Amino acid sequence: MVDKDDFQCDFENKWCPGCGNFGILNAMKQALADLEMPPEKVLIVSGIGQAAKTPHFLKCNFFHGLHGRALPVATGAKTANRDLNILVNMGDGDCYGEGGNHFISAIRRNIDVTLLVHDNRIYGLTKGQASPTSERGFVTRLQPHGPRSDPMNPAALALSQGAGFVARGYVGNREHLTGLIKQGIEYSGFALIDIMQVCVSFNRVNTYEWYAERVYDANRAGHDENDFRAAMNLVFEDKEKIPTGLIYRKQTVPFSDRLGRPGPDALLREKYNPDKVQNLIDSA
Amino acid sequence: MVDKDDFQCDFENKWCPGCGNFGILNAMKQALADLEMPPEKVLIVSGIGQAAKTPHFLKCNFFHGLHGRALPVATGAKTANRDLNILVNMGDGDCYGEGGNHFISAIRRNIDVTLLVHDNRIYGLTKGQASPTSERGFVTRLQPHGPRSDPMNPAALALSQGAGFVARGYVGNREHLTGLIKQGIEYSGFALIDIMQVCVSFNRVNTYEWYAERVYDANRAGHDENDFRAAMNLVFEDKEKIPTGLIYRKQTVPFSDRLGRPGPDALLREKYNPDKVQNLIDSA
Amino acid sequence: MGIDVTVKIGGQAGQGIQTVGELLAAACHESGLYLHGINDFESRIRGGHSFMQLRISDSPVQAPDHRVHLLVALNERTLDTHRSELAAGGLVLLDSESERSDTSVLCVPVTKLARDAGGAIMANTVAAGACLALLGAPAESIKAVLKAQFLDKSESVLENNLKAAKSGAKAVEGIQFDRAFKWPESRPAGKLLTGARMLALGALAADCRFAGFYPMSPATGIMANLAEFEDRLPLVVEQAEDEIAAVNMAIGASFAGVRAMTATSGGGFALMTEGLGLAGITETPLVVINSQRPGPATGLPTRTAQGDLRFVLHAAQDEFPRFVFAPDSLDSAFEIMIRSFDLADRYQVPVIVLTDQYFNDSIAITQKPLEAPSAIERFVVDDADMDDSGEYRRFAVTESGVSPRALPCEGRALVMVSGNEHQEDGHISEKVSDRIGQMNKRHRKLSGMEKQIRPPRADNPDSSVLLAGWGSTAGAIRESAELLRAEGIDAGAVCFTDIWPFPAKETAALLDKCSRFYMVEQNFSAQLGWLIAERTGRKFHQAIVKYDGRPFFPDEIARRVKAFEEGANG
Amino acid sequence: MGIDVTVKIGGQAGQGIQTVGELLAAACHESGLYLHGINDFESRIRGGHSFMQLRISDSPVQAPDHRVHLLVALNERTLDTHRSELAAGGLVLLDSESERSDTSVLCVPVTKLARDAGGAIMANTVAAGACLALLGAPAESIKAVLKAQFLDKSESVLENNLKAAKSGAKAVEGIQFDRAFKWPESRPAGKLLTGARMLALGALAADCRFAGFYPMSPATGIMANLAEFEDRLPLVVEQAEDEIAAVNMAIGASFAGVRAMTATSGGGFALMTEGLGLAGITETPLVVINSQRPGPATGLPTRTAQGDLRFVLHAAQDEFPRFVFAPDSLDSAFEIMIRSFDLADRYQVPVIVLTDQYFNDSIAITQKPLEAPSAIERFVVDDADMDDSGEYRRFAVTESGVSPRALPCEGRALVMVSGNEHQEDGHISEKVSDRIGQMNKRHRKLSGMEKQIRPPRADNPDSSVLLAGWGSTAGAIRESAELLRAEGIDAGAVCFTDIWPFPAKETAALLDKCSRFYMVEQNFSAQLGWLIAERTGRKFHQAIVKYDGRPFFPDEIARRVKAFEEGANG
Ligand SMILES: Cc1ncc(C[n+]2csc(CCOP(=O)(O)OP(=O)(O)O)c2C)c(N)n1
Ligand SMILES: Cc1ncc(C[n+]2csc(CCOP(=O)(O)OP(=O)(O)O)c2C)c(N)n1
Ligand code: SF4
Ligand code: SF4
Ligand SMILES: [Mg+2]
Ligand SMILES: [Mg+2]
Repeated sequence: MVDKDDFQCDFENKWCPGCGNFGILNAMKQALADLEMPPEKVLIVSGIGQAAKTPHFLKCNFFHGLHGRALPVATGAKTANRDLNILVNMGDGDCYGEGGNHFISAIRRNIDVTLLVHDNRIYGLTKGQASPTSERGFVTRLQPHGPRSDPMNPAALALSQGAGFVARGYVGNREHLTGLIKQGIEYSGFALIDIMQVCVSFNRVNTYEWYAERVYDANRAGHDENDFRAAMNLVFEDKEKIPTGLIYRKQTVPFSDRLGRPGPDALLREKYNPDKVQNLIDSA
Repeated sequence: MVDKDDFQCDFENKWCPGCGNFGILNAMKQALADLEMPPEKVLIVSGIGQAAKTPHFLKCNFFHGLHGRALPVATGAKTANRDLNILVNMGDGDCYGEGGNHFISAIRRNIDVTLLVHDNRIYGLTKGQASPTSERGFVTRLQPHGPRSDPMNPAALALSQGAGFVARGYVGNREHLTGLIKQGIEYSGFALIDIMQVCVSFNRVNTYEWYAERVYDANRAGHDENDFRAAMNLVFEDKEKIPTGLIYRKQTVPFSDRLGRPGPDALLREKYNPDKVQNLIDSA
Repeated sequence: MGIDVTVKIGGQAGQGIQTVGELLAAACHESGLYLHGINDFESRIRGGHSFMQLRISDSPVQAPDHRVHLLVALNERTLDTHRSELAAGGLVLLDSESERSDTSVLCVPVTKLARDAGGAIMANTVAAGACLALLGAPAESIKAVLKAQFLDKSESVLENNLKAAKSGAKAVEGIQFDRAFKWPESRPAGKLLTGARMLALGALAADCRFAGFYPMSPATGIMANLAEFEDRLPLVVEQAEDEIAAVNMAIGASFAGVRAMTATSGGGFALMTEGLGLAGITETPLVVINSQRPGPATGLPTRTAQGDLRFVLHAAQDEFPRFVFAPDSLDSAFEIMIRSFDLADRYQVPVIVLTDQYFNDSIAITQKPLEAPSAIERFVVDDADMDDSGEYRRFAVTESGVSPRALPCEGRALVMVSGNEHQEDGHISEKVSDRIGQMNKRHRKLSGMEKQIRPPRADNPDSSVLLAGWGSTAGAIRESAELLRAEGIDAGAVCFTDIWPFPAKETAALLDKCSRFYMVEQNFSAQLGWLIAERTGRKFHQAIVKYDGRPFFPDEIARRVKAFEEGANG
Repeated sequence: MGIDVTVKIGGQAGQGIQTVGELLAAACHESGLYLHGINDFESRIRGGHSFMQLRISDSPVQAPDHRVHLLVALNERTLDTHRSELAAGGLVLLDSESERSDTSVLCVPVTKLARDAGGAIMANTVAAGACLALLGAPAESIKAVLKAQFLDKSESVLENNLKAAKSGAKAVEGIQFDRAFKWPESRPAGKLLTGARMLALGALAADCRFAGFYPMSPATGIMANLAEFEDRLPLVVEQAEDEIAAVNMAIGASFAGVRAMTATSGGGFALMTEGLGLAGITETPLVVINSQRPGPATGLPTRTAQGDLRFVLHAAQDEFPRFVFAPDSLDSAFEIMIRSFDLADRYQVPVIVLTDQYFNDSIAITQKPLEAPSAIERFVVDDADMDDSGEYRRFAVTESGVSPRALPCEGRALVMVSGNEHQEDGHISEKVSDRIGQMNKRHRKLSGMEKQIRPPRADNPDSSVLLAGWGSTAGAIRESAELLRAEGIDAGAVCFTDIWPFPAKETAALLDKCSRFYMVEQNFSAQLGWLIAERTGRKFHQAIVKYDGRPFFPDEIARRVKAFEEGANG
């Protein structure tokens, strides 16, 4: 039996008190414990930012790489070893800004990882610039009149490119979020969980109160996650109401099954065969 | 009066005989002539690839930059001088592959340029690898079993991120294409024209014949370009029928009007004011 | 010796350490004192440990001192961590409600006093008031500073803060502090600025009109300072989706005709290298600031380094002319920014300005007036300058290597530009003659560019031992040479701001006069030292390198040089 | 002197010039001859002008010859462009239905003959047949080659082609060609391969299992060759969305435990530099091939250059150990690929292999057998190797600088890796002690790495004049030294394959024996020359550089050296 506390780690947490990231961290631990995945069977790949520090704060294997580049690293790792259980933690700037191109490609590859985007609508670690999900008019020191770009719609983008698992969570609803993470991990293929995370230090607009007034559970409100059109409508809903939950799910062929490998063995596990290689070279 | 032939240029065309790019080139010339835009008032920004060579083959000002990076260059140029009429020519690999992140951002900025994507579903200049729009199963030397990624849906992506002008053209319908390009240029904001272009040298699947059997004029078939839901449905239509035409159009605020400049003057045209600068420095 | 006092304020991130430092700095500045302050913080927003270290003097100072005379400890950890740095006669001011037996630790209930004055948030003001009183500052000095600080806040905020400052001062009344001094009553010696702000002001003075950027420490501050002026000048600062976009936007803006820049740090610069080459082959003027921090990769995001010199010299495939500058002081940063935009335009080349976290985040006082140029020369042509605009060739082969630059759609002349190798009119060409013609043309600019290069500044160049370095560490290096001289070692300093094209002749001539020279650099391998070896054949005697992310102290350099010298002579 | 004949086949892109060349090459190869062939083409798919130039010899050849003995002109333009290259007694075979008075131009209606044989598409076969006949090849030689070529095509295709070849041979019957020679009847001397294919085979032999890439000339060929083997080996070749993804995927795959690589050219390498640094600080084994082409930016996409040496040496912010190798022949490419993967694993560092368009696209014949290693050592540990897997520290400080590397999720030991500076267990750290500890640890690897470096190969090292170069140009340099010797100049060659860590001592020792040395490089500034100056203090006498995108000819080097030598002595 795996317990949430098995993920307890001594390394000092460096987030601000009250940061929404704690909620995600806890939900992750709970989800992993519920799924009976012990720390040594979990690999977390992350980018750079406050969100991307997540793996330092729970016991697991991790690769904390470059800003924006977690998804290609995860893709390479999963390709090398399909037995890996990979979670990816990224910030909104990390994933949708610097990493935007990889985000599209991860969807199209249907790489079988669970992507948790800590979407606080701000660049936290670099002290408060607008992020791709910041609304117009969101004033920062660097955007004195707010960003000039319309905000990105990550769920709509994912749906538009054929993603098979699209969910939206909120750090204020821990249990609900835990459930989404579990479903994401269990999903075979690319699972996006865009998580509304609250940055108490730099985002004075999208606060816990702000979300509390807007967030609702779409599935409970009758949304059918199997209905693509309904999902599309949902992600374009009036901004005054923010649907959370499982927006869309369909069966897909994960990247690991697209590799054209002869058997179920991970690439990593195959034996080097000098005779075969020599033969191939000789006849090349 | 501007004539199509005013764009005639002596520089040797380097495309293959029969290449679909000629159709785009001609449509562009016609559109510019129809709009009374002389060569010296046209700036073409392009990436790298066969498509991106376009500006070399008609008379105009041009900046033929890096693979994937035409949109940021165009954004900088337009910001510096809002009086510029900018067309952007890119390949599908160029725009949706290497340049994917800039594509998303150009939509979100609503940068007022007309983007022509020569979408031949292949990397032409590099001799035939799968592109982001190649279908699964599209075999190349580098993709012996076809690409492992699902094809990108550019029009759906543009719609999902709030693009105000989304069109699809086909090189086989020159006049129709010319019309779309004209509307794109006249549109105030970011205009995407995804153009089905035929690569006769490397793409043996998506040929003129192949398209001829599938392409139809959606607007003529009753599609209302003002209807967002209808547009969304259209871009997910069964792949055996390919709708062309103006998929979606709505009024938007172009990037040039988001700069917060005090007057209509281009940044470029303002005079340097040493006293004002000195004052600002002194009081800084 | 005049006034030379170092105050260090330490605590958790989020405790407002910087505010204390800034209040002190402003007070010193107002009184006509000089100062130099460094900022040390972790890559986190709250908690951890950070400090600001302020060196106050009555003559210009350009480096931090390793000895602390007054340690303001906003928590116990600060005391533990920095107590050993205390100079003889030094004092600790600890935020504590209980007393200590240790006489060097002065316990002041800073937070409590703040609460009494109206709110714990004013702990900074209490601490600043106490510090200033200890340093012997006249009571009014803090008033002016607080007034300026709370100009646009309500009356009551100011009043509470004045009260807080006073209570801080009161709490230390009667304490004799060895390092208290008589405060001058002169006017500010110069402007009090961070390096980042100075770089922004330099860009303004150079008529920079477009900045594309992607946030990255320690460069973000430059852009934040620039963005402040967007409404008042023809200037657009645009946050890009990534660094690749940032540099390509700047190139696009420059191509279209406005002066344009970007600023980043090493990792972002890595992503910009392809764009740098594009500026090179398209001969588009471009200014890129690379504010260094320790790497590789994410490294130490909030620390300082000089590890990217060799990288920026050779960044991007193949070869093209570029300038590389590294300011060694606030004044030189202002000048270098103006020169950079000017030279970028004049030679149609990219210019890289190398700074670092230490430079960007430190505060100091300018020594020269900051003068905006009376006019900006743009080095562009239009139809009127041409015999036949139909024959205009953007990349005409010229003797100087510089071709007449017209702007797109600003006349009848067509401006055609390609990042492929091209013929003179800008169309792609694969011909041997065009390739050689254009490569030679581009590289011919180097002879003009070399003439723009200023030789390294040499202090006591006739010394038998020279300490050589570049950029931000110059202040520490020069002071360390002075320290060595004071100890009887015949030492001088040679500090570079203009690094490429490399001033080989002047450097060789300088170095030939000494018996041996040391490289002093904030990187692992002594990168400039090897560049000097490459370009002059002169090999450094020893490298004094530091790569832990913390700035050099003059004393530290002097000690290390001395150890080698004693070894050499003993 | 034995056989040394150069055949050049020129025409438009799309005319199948390469097919002619490949048929000839295969025929020569089958007869036990040696050869070296270069491919010259424009960045377009149809039209324009391109050629293949094949040098045939009975002893190993490693460079093209500047004299053409047989020019196969598939169009008039080829004749006009290359006629001047014809050696004395040389012949032109022109595809033409009309005759010429010029006796050196032999008009053969190649296309017409092909049409007669069954289709214009077989013009290549006709031309090949004619060439072989002119060269005196036995009639059967082409048969075997065609049979192999059309193995999986229908009988009739083969038959038609045999007919076409025969009609080509017939058309030149009776023509006396000065350079015809007696064909040996031995077996293939080695394998006939392009450089690109050899790099792929080297990767296979090294047990490379993952390749991430983004198409870019001239590197694409390496990946195309590798992808061919995907179904037969544990190997995945994945086309990425861009080069940044490509390198990060390779890093991810390597981290997870398989040998991984990427290949690109300069512009793509520029985009990979940040990833290179990530491999550096995370100590993830990584092999990156940078196949150079002229820049800056897009430059000349289908041409050759050696302009990226300095760039790859310093690419990425800050400093970390890396290997840089540059194969100088097919054999060395195979060996270097195996060594690269091995050394990347052994030292947990990135390895950069520098090739270029000339190397990748040329064909030649191997001289050594290509032997797959009997076993692959992976230098990884697992729980069984540890006293306590709970205490495993990925970045443990060791004397060699190499820490035990475990794989993620392959045991109880947690593998924690960060691109930030870190403590031994992999967690982020900003502590001075961790920073210095890890920087020193990483750099300590250099002493082990230096021992793996092979000194440059020296031919006639005791000569008074040495010609130095690196990588693909070695063949031309060595031959040029031979040419100089034949003309009475005491010349030798020093060619580097192992460039970093730089073999300074060996190089200095070698160079100290000569009176002067010349650098021979395909870049503007003689980059290796300056590196030698930096690292050894030895300065080259003159630089023989070529940067027009075309490969060096031995004669060209020899002539230029001779001119300097005559100047020096006259
Ligand atoms: C290439 C590169 N560019 C920029 C940075 C600086 N940087 C670090 S974190 C960050 C953004 C943080 O925002 P986000 O991704 O939303 O994460 P958060 O901190 O809000 O969780 C940036 C721009 C970097 N490390 N690398
Ligand atoms: C950074 C970089 N990567 C790769 C290339 C090589 N390259 C040139 S064109 C091209 C793709 C061409 O395909 P596409 O964009 O679809 O244009 P097309 O030729 O099909 O019109 C590539 C990969 C490059 N020039 N620069
Ligand atoms: S800055 Fe914001 S996102 Fe970062 S740790 Fe603090 S509260 Fe959380
Ligand atoms: S390769 Fe294809 S896209 Fe390129 S010019 Fe030829 S036909 Fe057109
Ligand atoms: Mg964020
Ligand atoms: Mg294409």
